[in-house]
Amino acid sequence: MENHPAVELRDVSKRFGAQWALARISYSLPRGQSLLLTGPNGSGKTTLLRLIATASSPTLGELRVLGLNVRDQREEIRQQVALLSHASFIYEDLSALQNLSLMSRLLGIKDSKQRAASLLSEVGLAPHSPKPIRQFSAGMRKRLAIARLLLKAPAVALLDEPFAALDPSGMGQMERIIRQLITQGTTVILATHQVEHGKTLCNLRLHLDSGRVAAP
Amino acid sequence: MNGSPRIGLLRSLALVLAKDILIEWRTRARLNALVIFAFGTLLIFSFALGPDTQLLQRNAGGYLWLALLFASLMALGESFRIERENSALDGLRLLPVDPRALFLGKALGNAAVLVGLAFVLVPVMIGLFGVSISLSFGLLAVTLVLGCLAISAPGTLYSAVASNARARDVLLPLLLFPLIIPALLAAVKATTVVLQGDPMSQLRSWFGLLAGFNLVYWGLGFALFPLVIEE
Amino acid sequence: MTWMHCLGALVQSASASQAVGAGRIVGGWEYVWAAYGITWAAIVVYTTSLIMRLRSAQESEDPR
Amino acid sequence: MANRVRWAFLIVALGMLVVGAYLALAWAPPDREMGDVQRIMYVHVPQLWMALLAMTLNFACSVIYLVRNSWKTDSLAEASAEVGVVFGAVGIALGSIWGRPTWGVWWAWDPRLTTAAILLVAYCGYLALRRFVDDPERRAVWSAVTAIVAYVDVPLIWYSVQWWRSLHQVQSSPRTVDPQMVLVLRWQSFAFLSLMVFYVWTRYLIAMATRRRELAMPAELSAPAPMQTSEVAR
Repeated sequence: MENHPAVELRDVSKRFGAQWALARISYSLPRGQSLLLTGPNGSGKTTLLRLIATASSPTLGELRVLGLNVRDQREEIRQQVALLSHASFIYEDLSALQNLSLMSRLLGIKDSKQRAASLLSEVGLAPHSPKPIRQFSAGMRKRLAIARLLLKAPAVALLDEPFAALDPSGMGQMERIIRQLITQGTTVILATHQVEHGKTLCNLRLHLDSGRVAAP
Repeated sequence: MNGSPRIGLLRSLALVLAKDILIEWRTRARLNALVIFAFGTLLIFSFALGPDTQLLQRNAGGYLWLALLFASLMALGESFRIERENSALDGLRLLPVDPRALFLGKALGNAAVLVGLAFVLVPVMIGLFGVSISLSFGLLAVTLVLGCLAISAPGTLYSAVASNARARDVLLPLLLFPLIIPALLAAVKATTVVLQGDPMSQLRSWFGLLAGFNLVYWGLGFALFPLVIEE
Repeated sequence: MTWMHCLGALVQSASASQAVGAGRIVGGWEYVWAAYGITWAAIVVYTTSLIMRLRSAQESEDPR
Repeated sequence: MANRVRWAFLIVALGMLVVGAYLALAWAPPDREMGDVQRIMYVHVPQLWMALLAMTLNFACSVIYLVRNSWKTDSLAEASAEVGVVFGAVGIALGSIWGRPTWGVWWAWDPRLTTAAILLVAYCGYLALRRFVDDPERRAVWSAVTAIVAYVDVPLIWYSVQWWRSLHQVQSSPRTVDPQMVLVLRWQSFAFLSLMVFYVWTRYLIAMATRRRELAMPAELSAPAPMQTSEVAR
């Protein structure tokens, strides 16, 4: 199993109604690599990340993550893949700490509360941990979302616009976290509009335009 | 890669349920509004049907369940609005949490809210309509619990469907009302029998119908909910 | 209306005297005509609507 | 060829219904208790049967869709639900017309008619759901789930309404002991069955045309023609 590529796409297409968000994408990403995913708005970056995270399934084509098929091995993939998306996946009415400890309990992590608290201080949210999310700013939500991703310690980390809404110190922190993930051997796919910034982090690049692989 | 150990269905069910109850507790104002809404519905029945105390007394069970049914629409809609905000339910699904545990947790959470509401409404009903319990309070409690469970299982399944569709506020009652009729009928009849005595010993068959309804729809929800929430 | 009643009564008495034939409910043909009228109207309306919908669905496809 | 068979069903149905009207209105004897009013039965009962048959077809298609996704079963489910609603609505209206001279009221909460009316509302909800979901894949799954959940309710509704009415039960249908009556009823049933085949078939073609429009493939993608998409391509 260790020999399988992290992500393998063969003619993957995704349709929303009459619109084709992705059209016959073929690509293979080896393990431990970091991929920069670029392209204009609506080019299919988010759709591609959601497919790899098994949040939705491809209309056509074959998609394997860590050698597992997204059609019938979703649960196994989900245990090893984490997605940082536009939607933060957090409950507005719970506090940051409650959100994180719920996730860590559901993941079956021992000492769930300590783990959640230490992650919160790692992303600089420790002083805000008892506050309900409703009072959080967009940047604070993004920090909580990355803490949620780190909690899972995934083999493949999918980051959709991780730098959006962050202040300069938050950007620096996010960059540190991404570098740390890469040096730990995590496969990272980073979708961003800040191409120059992304190039300094990732060693591979894939450019999408209207749902197809294109030259940047 | 340190693959996260999976936790069992029952444990994830308990965690999802505990999460829902915690959210309900932290947003008590919403819960209070629900109670006041149901209370207002009971009051409106008294005004709409005039001060004919005998009529009100005879139909008290029906009014109680209609108030609960209307309140359940709001509770169900609210319960999935919370999950839709920030796509939190998607987050749990991708964690991964067993979708069947998600169904059982959410449905039990909704049932708990309804049972709580029912127990608050009973004294109001007794006071407002001048009824008394002629069989035991225990039997009334069984009726309330069975009836609320019967609303919540199909309600949770349909709410998950309707919450993603257009016109979701119209769609949920349109789907739920015809479906719920057997359970509503049985719950109303059982409540009336408990309040007014059971000369023909019908209670057993109405309980049987409620139990059967619950069995069918908790089973169907358990089996079909994963299909509903996966994309 | 009144003569219908008379007729009904007449038929009833006639049948009563013969002790066979028409039963308790006498007449009511207006309900029968209404029922058959609704049935045929529904068939005509729904058939036409289906044919027109199919035609417009196929027309909107063909230019492609 | 298939198209000609489809039209043949309509022509056979209409021909049988014309003959059936003569049989029902003139040839068959009046009922011993209900007199001529009983003649409504020959259009009322077969249409309710067809409604139930259409809903059963809808249930079967929904189950098959969930087991093995296919646009054909989804379209057939859509077609049969609409046809079931049409037959059901007419059947219930006729039942109400029949009830007026028989019971003296338009609506007597007869268990069969009540069950049919509840089902009619349920399937209207099903059709509304189909209308309110734009994504064809999700619409297919959700409506299949809804159809299964609604159909399983049929026996529960039936028993609950019967128990509910058990205190003053009314006889809802005449005894059709006369062989002439049985023959006419059977004739009419086959006439409406033929009509239903035409309805469902035509409605199915409309549904498939709609699916094709919703799922239009860009030209360069249609080459590999994988299963799901090739099915709707003509």
